[in-house]
Amino acid sequence: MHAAAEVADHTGLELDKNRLLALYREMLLIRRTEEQLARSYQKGDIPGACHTYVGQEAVAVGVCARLRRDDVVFSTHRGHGHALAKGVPPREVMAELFGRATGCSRGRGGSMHLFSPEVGLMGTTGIVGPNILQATGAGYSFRLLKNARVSVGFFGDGAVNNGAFHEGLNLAAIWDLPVLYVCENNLYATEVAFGAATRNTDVAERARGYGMAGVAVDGNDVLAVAAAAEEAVRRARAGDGPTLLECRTYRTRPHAEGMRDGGYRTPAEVDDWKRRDPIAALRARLLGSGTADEEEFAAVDAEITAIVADALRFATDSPYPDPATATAHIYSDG
Amino acid sequence: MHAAAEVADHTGLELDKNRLLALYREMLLIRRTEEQLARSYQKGDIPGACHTYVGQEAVAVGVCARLRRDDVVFSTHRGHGHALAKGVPPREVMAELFGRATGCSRGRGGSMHLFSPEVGLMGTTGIVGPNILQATGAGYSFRLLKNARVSVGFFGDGAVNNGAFHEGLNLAAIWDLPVLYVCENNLYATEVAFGAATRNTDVAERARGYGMAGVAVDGNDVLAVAAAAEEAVRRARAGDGPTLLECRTYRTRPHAEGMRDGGYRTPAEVDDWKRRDPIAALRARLLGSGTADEEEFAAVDAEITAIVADALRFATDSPYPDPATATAHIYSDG
Amino acid sequence: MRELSFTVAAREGLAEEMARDETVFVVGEGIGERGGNFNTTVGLYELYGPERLRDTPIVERGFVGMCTGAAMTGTRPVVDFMFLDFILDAMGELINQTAKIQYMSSGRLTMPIVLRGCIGIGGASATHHSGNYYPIFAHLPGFRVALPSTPRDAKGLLKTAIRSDDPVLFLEHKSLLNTKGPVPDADADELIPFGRAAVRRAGGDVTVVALCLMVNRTLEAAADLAHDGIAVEVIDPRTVAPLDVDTILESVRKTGRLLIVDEDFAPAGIGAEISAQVTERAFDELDAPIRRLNGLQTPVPYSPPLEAALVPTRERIAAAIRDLVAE
Amino acid sequence: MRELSFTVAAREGLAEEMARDETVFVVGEGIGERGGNFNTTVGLYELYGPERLRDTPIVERGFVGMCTGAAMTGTRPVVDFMFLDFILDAMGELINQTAKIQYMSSGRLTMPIVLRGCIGIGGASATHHSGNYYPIFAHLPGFRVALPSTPRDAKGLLKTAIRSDDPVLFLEHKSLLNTKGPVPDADADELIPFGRAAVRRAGGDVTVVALCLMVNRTLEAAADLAHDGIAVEVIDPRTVAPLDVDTILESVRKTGRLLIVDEDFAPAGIGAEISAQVTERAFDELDAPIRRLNGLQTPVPYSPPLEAALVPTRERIAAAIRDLVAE
Ligand SMILES: Cc1ncc(C[n+]2csc(CCOP(=O)(O)OP(=O)(O)O)c2C)c(N)n1
Ligand SMILES: Cc1ncc(C[n+]2csc(CCOP(=O)(O)OP(=O)(O)O)c2C)c(N)n1
Ligand SMILES: [Mg+2]
Ligand SMILES: [Mg+2]
Repeated sequence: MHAAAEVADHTGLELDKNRLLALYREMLLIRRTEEQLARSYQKGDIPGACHTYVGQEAVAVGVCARLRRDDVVFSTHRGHGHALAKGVPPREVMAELFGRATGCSRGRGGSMHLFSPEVGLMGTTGIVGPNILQATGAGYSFRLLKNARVSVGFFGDGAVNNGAFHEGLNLAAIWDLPVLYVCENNLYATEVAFGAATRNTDVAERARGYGMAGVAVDGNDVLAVAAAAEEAVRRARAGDGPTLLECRTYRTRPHAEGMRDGGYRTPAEVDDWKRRDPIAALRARLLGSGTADEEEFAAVDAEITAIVADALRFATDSPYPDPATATAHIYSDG
Repeated sequence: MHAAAEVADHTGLELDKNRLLALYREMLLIRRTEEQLARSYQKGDIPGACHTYVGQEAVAVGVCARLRRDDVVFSTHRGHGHALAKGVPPREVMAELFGRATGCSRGRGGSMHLFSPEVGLMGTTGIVGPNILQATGAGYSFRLLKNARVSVGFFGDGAVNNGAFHEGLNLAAIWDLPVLYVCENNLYATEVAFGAATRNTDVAERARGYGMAGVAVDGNDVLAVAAAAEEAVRRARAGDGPTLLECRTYRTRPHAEGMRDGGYRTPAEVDDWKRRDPIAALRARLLGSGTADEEEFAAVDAEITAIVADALRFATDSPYPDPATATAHIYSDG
Repeated sequence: MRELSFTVAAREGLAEEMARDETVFVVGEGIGERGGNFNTTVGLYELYGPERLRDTPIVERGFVGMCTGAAMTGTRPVVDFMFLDFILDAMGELINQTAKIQYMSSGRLTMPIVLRGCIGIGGASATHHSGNYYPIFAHLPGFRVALPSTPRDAKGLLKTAIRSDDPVLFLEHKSLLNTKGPVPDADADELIPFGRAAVRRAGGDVTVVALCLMVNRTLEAAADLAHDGIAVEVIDPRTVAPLDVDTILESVRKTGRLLIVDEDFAPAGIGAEISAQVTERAFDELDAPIRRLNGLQTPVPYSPPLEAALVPTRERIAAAIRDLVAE
Repeated sequence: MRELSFTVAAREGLAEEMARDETVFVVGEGIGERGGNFNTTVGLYELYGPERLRDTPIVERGFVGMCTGAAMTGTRPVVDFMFLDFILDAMGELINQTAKIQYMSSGRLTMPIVLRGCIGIGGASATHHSGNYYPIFAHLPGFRVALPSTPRDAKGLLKTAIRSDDPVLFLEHKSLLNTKGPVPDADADELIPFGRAAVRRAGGDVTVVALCLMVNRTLEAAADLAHDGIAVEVIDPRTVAPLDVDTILESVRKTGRLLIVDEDFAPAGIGAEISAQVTERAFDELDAPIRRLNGLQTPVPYSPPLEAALVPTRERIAAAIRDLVAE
């Protein structure tokens, strides 16, 4: 266990109690929302695919804690956590997966297509790769517009062997774009182990090959993630170019709801990672350092439970979109 | 100047006089053919685009000297040299650029689409990138068929930032495919300097990132190229996986015939590289070491002049393809 | 005859061809030990191992280009895209390389490659997992495109595809995968030829050409209309490249009326092509304008009521047929 | 009015829009100091520098994806592919991202991106530098596709494209680049609207819809036929998405005969779509079958006599019109 002082040192930030509790709160919000989505999926209330973020919460929360509202995020098929961390209201995430008109994509998107440009969530994608390039492009816009905004692309280990990674990172590097590339290395792409997809499983190290900064952190340590993100964001805002941040983490649920979770990884491995749960770890740390006490955590837990229950109610009570709108908004004039 | 013994050491091969002269002869054949193509282009006898290989001859010749006839080559828009070095008859290359039925692609291809599977030239491509992947696939075939054939993909510095490079090399690396990737780094992609396209201009070094062997050689030194190719081919045939071979070289003519050659590079730079001419260098070396004398070179020169003249005559005299065949061979049954 | 599901029938076809020809291999994400996201390869890894059931990284362009090179050099790749949507990153390879190399080499190279993937709207799959895209491959030279609607055709067309020396797209509608139907015994070795349409139901009043899943829906609509005395002839082209227009013409000469039902977008689609060809070749035999019933031209939304608004249903097909007969 | 070449007119349009709106930028290979392989950007680098005239590595997928992200975040990219053929490596980005993001975001994001490239068969450009590909973008939802045939349209359509909040393909036939024609003064700021066809020649005997370069060839053929007393009405749709079928219908109602001339492949092409729509909407007004005259469906060969065999010529167009009038 770290002492409070150590925590501050570790991040290089002034993380006061409120901020530390906010990180905990955000992670818990994601966890509880995902658990509810999983239950709703099992009940048949959510159609289509549903990839949860359980186990990886520290990454989205740690990174987004260092972003401004007008910074932008481009995310993946596993994007609920990024959406929530960037500030999409839980009601809108829940309603979207329920296919309701009140969802953040008005029911057009579902789990893999969350859009909330109002808070800088520029979309999640069902295709592996494109968000890396789009994040690069947002960086290009910000550069051209001479504002100090920053763009973040989240992606999995499954994306790093794809051409989009190679092309996108190289472009950002040669033009010093204000982009933060966050690889959530959770060791598997669906059921394919990262080690079977490449001989170079050190993602952060690849940054050097592009001439950009590269950092690897424990993706289950929200403070480590936040510290690395802080540095990368500072670099980007200062015009000093992009960063590749590898967060080593694990998803503790199956690839998608309804899928098996055996055959490709052992129960022991899963259990091992469950013991490194990022939320429990932060809680223990803050308790251990005396930063917060059980009562305070209980209050946060209750608050989150209420928020998720409210989101569920909101989603359930919301109307479906009007079928007559099925072809609206294909073009800007319609 | 190197002594004869040194030459042998340098390559690690038993390069006897005949073989050394053969390397010279091959390079000269390419040079004189290209010069004739350039003249024919200027006269208007060659339509379409024409990218010559002048200055880079040592690469194709050095690599192909270490291949068997049933090994395969996948080449680029700048592919005349690879075709000739792999054994496509000069007549067929010349006739192809003249658009004649006797060309290696029966007039369907032209400069950028040379096919001669009979000698292992599996095609050149007008699109940057695909040949890297196809070379990988030939390696996959050879692996599956359990023969000891080797596949070679040639490409320029312009291709290494493209997704095809990233995806192709990674696949070959993880599956230990018998492939030799030859990057001809001639410092420019059309008029864009390599240093503007990437922050990592050390191509060979990238091999490490894929977990494969990487070697950089002076691409204007045919013996250095042949030696490196020999080692890579041995590795591939033995089932020990692919190699990335970077050959640092220069094209001394414009990107394509009819294009300007100023503005993006200085005359001094071009002159500098002309002084490092691979053909003159080998000649001087073999003269210096007493391996061959002026008379022998004069004989080779005359032979090549005659071959190119014959090829030109052949091309000029050959018929155009029958327009009625314009849609033949789209499918295997037609 | 045995009753098999579409997926099992197709898999049997693949298994038979892999047993027959050891140069056949499969690449894709999760098609090894896992047996494929859509169970396309279940049981085959155990028989043929990782070199012939090759799990890949997520590099659609990469493995399509790789398989193109493999097909040029003596092996017969089957690329399993899982969802066909993922093919789009490989379009450069497919259009400029895979489809053109036979031609460019004057037939001295062949291109025995199968590109299979699941298509179609349904199940709230949303916009990145609902694509059809077959008109693109019918428009461009060099491809064959199979769109089976029954388990028997799935097996027989896949076997033909694997034995073909041309690039073949073999497309399976997700909503057909669990449908069942008769399939000849394994030792029948039945190959369904390309470019031969099947008349699924005979009728003299109106011709309906339906594609893929729409065949089933149209047959249901035709059954409904039979109660009202409307005799619908239902034609399933089975491949859209080549496209068997002769069988359609034969029917239209009899009925004088033609409707084309296609889940995919109308503009410059297969229905447009059929309409144009029939107009060209049987203009005087048409008693009414040729009609098309297509899915709406829009990205596919997720929410079930929006998604349902897109696609021709049994009822909408019946209504369109009724309208056409009344013209 | 001034006479300008197609290339100069289009470049003037780009220059005006770049001056008007500093969020407009261009990316491509050699479009910086070099001024573009087809001189699309000559002189602009000197005015606007490397950030707005951005030379790229050879990463078509990469810069299309990048520009998609840029268009979502406040800037207006113009992607200059040089040859349109190079767009194919970016199809995944374009089809699944660029074209869908407005829809998926319910219109809260816009997608002001122009995708320009040279198309067409000719000059022994061979199979990797002769593509057309526009029917693909007309088939799929989310794109606008401009196919100018005159310098004036090139400028006016490009200006409209750059100001549009939708993804627009702006396609220039290589054989048109040096053609000249009248163009209004720079201060006219003329925008040519999308979806409005131009009647290039009026005539009462037969309607010919011609696309892009074929407009010029058809006008030549029409002039030839006028000597024989055949009055040809020539329609240039100018954009194929949206497609102005109303103007075509108006003409067909008058002539009763329709031919569509398109250099690109027939199957599931623009001609098929026009034919299907006209059949649907003006069946009773047709006096003869609708005909199509297309380039042959084949990879494009290099050798000039093979290449010439592919494409409709003035003579072949005239013959097709004669045949149709005789039906
Ligand atoms: C281009 C493409 N190919 C295949 C898929 C199918 N697919 C969805 S998620 C996934 C695995 C992604 O792995 P990773 O990037 O590591 O993310 P994770 O699921 O582990 O979060 C695959 C192959 C896809 N969505 N896109
Ligand atoms: C995908 C693609 N984009 C653009 C081009 C146009 N182009 C032809 S050659 C070339 C430069 C290639 O440079 P490099 O790979 O270094 O080869 P070099 O010409 O130097 O031999 C470019 C951009 C192309 N052929 N393919
Ligand atoms: Mg992963
Ligand atoms: Mg180069």
